[in-house]
Amino acid sequence: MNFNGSLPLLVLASSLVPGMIIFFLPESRIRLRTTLNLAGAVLKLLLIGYMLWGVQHDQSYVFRYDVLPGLELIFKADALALLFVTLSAALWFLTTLYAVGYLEGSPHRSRFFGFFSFCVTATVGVAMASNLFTFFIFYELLTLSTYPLIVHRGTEAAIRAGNVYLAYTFTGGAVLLTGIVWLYGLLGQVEFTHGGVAAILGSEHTAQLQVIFLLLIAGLGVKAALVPLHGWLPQAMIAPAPVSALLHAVAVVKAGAFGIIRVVYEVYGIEFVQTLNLLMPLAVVAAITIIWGSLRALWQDDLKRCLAYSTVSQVSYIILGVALFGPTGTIGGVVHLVHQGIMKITLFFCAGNYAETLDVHKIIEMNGAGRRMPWTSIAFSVAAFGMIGAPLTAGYISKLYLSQGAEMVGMAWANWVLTASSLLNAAYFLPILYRLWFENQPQMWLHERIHVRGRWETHRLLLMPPLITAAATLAAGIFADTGWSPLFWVKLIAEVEFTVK
Amino acid sequence: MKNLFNALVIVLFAVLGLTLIWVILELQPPTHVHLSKQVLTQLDASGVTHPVTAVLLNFRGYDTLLEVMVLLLALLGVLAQIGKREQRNLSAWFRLSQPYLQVLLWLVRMIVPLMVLVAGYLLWVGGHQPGGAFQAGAVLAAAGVLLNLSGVLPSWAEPAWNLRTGLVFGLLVFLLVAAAVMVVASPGLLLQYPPASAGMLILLIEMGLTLSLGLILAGLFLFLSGDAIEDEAEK
Amino acid sequence: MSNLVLDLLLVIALLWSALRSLMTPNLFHAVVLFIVFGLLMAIVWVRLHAPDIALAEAAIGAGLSGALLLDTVGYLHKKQRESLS
Amino acid sequence: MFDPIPWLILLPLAWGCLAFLAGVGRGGRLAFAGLIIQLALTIVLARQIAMEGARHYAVGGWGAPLGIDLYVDGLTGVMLLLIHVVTLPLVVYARAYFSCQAEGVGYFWPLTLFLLAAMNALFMSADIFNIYVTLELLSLAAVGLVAAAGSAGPIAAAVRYLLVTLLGSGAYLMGVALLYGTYGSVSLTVLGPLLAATEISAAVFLAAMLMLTGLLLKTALFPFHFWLPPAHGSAPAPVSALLSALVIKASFYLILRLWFDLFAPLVTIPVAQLLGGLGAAAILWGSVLAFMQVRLKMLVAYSTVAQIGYLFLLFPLMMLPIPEAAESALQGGMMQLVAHALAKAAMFAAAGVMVLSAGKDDIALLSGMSSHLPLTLFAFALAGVTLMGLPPSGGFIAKWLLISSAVNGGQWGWVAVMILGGLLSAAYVFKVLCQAFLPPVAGVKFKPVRRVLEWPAFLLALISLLLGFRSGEILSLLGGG
Amino acid sequence: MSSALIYACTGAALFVFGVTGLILLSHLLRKILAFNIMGSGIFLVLVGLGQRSGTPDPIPQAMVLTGIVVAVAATGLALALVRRLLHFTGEIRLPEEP
Repeated sequence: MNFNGSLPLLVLASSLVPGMIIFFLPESRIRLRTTLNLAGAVLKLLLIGYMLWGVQHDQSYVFRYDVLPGLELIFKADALALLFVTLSAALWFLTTLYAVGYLEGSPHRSRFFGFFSFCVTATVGVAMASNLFTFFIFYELLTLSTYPLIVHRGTEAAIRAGNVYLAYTFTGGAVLLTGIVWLYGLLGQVEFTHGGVAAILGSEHTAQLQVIFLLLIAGLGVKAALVPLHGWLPQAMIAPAPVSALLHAVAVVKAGAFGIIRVVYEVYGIEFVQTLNLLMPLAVVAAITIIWGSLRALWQDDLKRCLAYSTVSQVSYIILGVALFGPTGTIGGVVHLVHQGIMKITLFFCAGNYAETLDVHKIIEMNGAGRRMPWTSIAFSVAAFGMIGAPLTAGYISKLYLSQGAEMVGMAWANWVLTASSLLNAAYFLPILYRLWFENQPQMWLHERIHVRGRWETHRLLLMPPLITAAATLAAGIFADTGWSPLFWVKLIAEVEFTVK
Repeated sequence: MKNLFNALVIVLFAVLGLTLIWVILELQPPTHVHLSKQVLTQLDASGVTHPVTAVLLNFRGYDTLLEVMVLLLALLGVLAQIGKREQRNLSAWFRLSQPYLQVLLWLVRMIVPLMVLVAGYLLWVGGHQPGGAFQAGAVLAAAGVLLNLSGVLPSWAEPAWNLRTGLVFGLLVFLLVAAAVMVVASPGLLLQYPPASAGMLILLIEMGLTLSLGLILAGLFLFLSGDAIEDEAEK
Repeated sequence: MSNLVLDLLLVIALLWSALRSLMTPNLFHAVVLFIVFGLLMAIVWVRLHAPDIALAEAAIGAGLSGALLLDTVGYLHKKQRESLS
Repeated sequence: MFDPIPWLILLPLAWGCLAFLAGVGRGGRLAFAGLIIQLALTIVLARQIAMEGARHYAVGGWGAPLGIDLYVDGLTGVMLLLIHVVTLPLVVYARAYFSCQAEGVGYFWPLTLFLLAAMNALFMSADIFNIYVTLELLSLAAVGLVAAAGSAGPIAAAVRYLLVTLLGSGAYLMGVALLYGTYGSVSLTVLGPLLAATEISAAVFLAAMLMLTGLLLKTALFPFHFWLPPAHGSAPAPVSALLSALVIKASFYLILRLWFDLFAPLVTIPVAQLLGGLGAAAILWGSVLAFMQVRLKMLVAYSTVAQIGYLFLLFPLMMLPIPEAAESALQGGMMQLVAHALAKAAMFAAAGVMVLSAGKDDIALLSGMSSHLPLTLFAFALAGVTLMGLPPSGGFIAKWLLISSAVNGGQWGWVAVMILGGLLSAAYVFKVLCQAFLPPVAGVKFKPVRRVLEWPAFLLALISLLLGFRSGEILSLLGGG
Repeated sequence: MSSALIYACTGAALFVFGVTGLILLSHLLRKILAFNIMGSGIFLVLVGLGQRSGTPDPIPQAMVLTGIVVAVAATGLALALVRRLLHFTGEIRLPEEP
């Protein structure tokens, strides 16, 4: 095995190994644990940086291992994988910092960080998986490693949320497995290939392929929280803030969306999906999810729950982009994978800050919090504007491409959906912003936890991550045209997907 | 419901029984393999002249090896049940309170030495006519049971090392012979006795087995019959 | 011919003792019948030219098993008397 | 060339006798040393099989049909490796377990060693009467182990188990008698070709029926499962682990052997479908009952009932006309067997530790276990992953192979059963995990346990989890013989 | 019809008696009796079928010897367990199935 081949494994190991060590560390070894975590995260980022450079210079990073004859484990760091890997590694680094601050002094931290690392490992595995078998392995590992994080607090409510989560994801996993096995039966072992491979099957398989597509999308749609399979997501917000942040921004929902991207582009091939008449239904489901999520978000009084419904809606932008049959729509969708990640993680970081510092959970309790915690609130506002799609933010870029894409393929109704969603986003975010900045703060914050506050408005480890991601939200919007932006990278990917024929 | 189930079972097994009988009556004798002839032709190489003993200790000696292990195993299961109890000769006191047993006692004193002789004889003739370790062991065991019933021999408690040694002695002899043959005479071949010494080896094994089988079979009774006394002692 | 009659008589005795030992209400009788069954089996083995088995059956099947069963019946009766008193 | 076959038979018997000679409660160290030697022998044998293929071994040098033949092939190799790999950690576990709780240690070691001897002999035997003897050896050892715990519950369970298993052996032996009457031989090597070459008489049908029914009874396939949960649930934890992981597999192995080697000419699709249907019923019924249990070890025992069901799905799938589907069904079934053995041993071992620590076998008392015994709970969870068939465990590979076989053959019913079974097993595994994640009930004190008790379960669970990555080797050994 | 065949048929009948008794009787001691009768039945079939032609066949005879020993071993173990159960519960029947 050459060095390039082992790189994907190293990327996996950089979080798996610290996770395993941490799991067995005694609770009191805080410093060692943090060092291990951060070292792993930095190492991962460095490795990914190297691979990003390499992929641009036509290097390939593939690892293969025969589990059984005809059943291969393949990791491949292609452009699309690296997009997701970079996102998750970067956000993992920040979330780890955040979690260290957030969980200071709480019990079972070794367990928490152990599973936290496993979770990222699984996400990276999902990203780099280069066939459905490998993908499925890590997809299920993701479920397993996130469950202990969701029930981490060990309360009745947390356990109940965990059960709901499991019921949804295991069922989804089973459906997905059926689809994958069926597809293997028809196609044999298939690597993800630009432009898809399913088209080689003759027309006598059309009906089967349609059913399989349905199974795959349904299985993936559970994690991607497509309506009506989204029920677990609002429940899961019971988890500690760093977990919610990771779940919503990178790990679980993104794994689902990413899987859909892989299936549509690299298993079936976008054109073949179109000929199977499956693209339109997918677009419709995505549109319904977008609207439904936003509508539900409007009625929530709990901040994290509101954000959760917002996630339901936003993730389907990605699906909608995929379902728009054309490169521009693709760019809009795939880039939103990144953009939504950084924006949503900012929002959850901030929500965690409010909860942890001021014990504010409900939206009506947020009156005047902007004055008390200006930096957090600035970050929150930036991300909220991004969600609405205001210019200069990352969200604007996504929506721009999406609506252009919709227009180019003559799906004008998609534009209406996007507009409506933007309006709805504004309708639930702007009141919050208004409360933050313009309402008077209460005489005193009843449950303020003084001890977490240092020189800053809150613990510095809690403050830094949202500021960084908020800055990234702006940067991704303002410098969208430069060579280092997510958009640039996504354009490369889209080019490959659409010009391969 | 219960009755219905019972009736169903009875009908089912009646049908099974009739089918079995029909099948047995219909069956043609085997035409391809004639094992009993093979036994007779190979008898010379087996070291004994009695066909059943030849099968039991040479041709299918492996079965016998496992079978004596089954016996020991059953005894282990029994021992695991009796728990710890003190060895006390309560038996005689307990049983001799019944006067008619006095007669039995007298009878037993006469008969037991005879039985040991019979066991020895059975063991010896096993090589060339009916008899052998199992029958001899069974007779020994019967002697033990009689002794116990007549109150001469107490029921056994947790076996000490000497009794344990006696119980596994024959089995260990069997294993040792097997291992020795495999190392010395025919390397890597299990239970393949050299024809010249087969008779001697089989007799050796049978002697060991007679002792241990006798003890084990007697033990099944002697260990078990003790728990009546145990209850007595509890009171 | 006399052999056939003997065989049939044996079979009938065998089946009868087996059935009775399973069905008879008195447990002690059942065990005694079982011992009888064992002895009959020993005779059957002789009839089948299997003296080895006949010896073993008489000593082990009827003798030892019988003794074990009888002893257990005694134990059972003792237990039952205890629980009654 | 050194031949490990006879030593694999003699040594465990010798260990058993010596352990008995050593006295009450003794023999743990002997068992450990003996097992290491035997594991080495097994590895040598497996390598020989992999390189030279299957072979016969004539005990006593007579050869079938006069003497007894042994037969080793890939399947034998896999089974032998499996029992030694599973038992070795359990020996360490049992030593620690009985040092905490002396109840049931009495003759545990000789009984266990004889149990191993019986399995070694059984897996290698190619003689249906010899197999009967090994079956009895196995059953009596297992019953003795169950009863060793020595209170009314385990003893009633042991009596039931004993009677059922004797009935099973009886039916089996009747089949042997009929086969001997028909063909004049009890050797599989002789009988197999004879059955294939001659016209099948009614006696052979009846023999097959009796033998299979007897073995099904011992394997505890639904609806013959009634004896299993009390027996496995009330025995001491190391015993439960051995029985659930290995002993029932022995009779399943025999079914497999007889089905393919002996009765191949007379198996029909409806019979296979019937076995599969019973397997499916076992999966669903066992899982549901497992979920409803209030005692942890009973839950694990019912899970065994369910998991056995998967093994029987391979019979209808093997009858598929598509060769690849049939092959992957067999492979999947064997993977399931191996993975379940490892996982179930781990699960019972972990459950035993938790029960020991909680002082009572009750799921409701597990609250707070996640902080008290995280490693044990982790082991339980990992074993659960295998049972659920989630990646990357051996159970996943098994399920993948079985499902792909069923999908390729268009057998959607079996697919649905397997999927549903996986979800149901998730339900009962997570029932335990959820309880353990709850905060401890005030006033409940957990007893501390020795660390050495925690590791064997974890090791076994880890092996079952990582098995998925090495399944290629197992299946190539399986196919090599 | 040779006498061996008669005994083989008797064996079949005894086997059925035994199995039925083992399943239906609830008294444990009777179950043990039934098991022994079942065993004897099987042994008769084994030897009887093997010696249909009238010549003694040592192979099944040796097997039956083995079988008798195994049966007595099982009987001993079963009785030990039954006595223990009796000691604990005072019952000689199994509790109803759970």
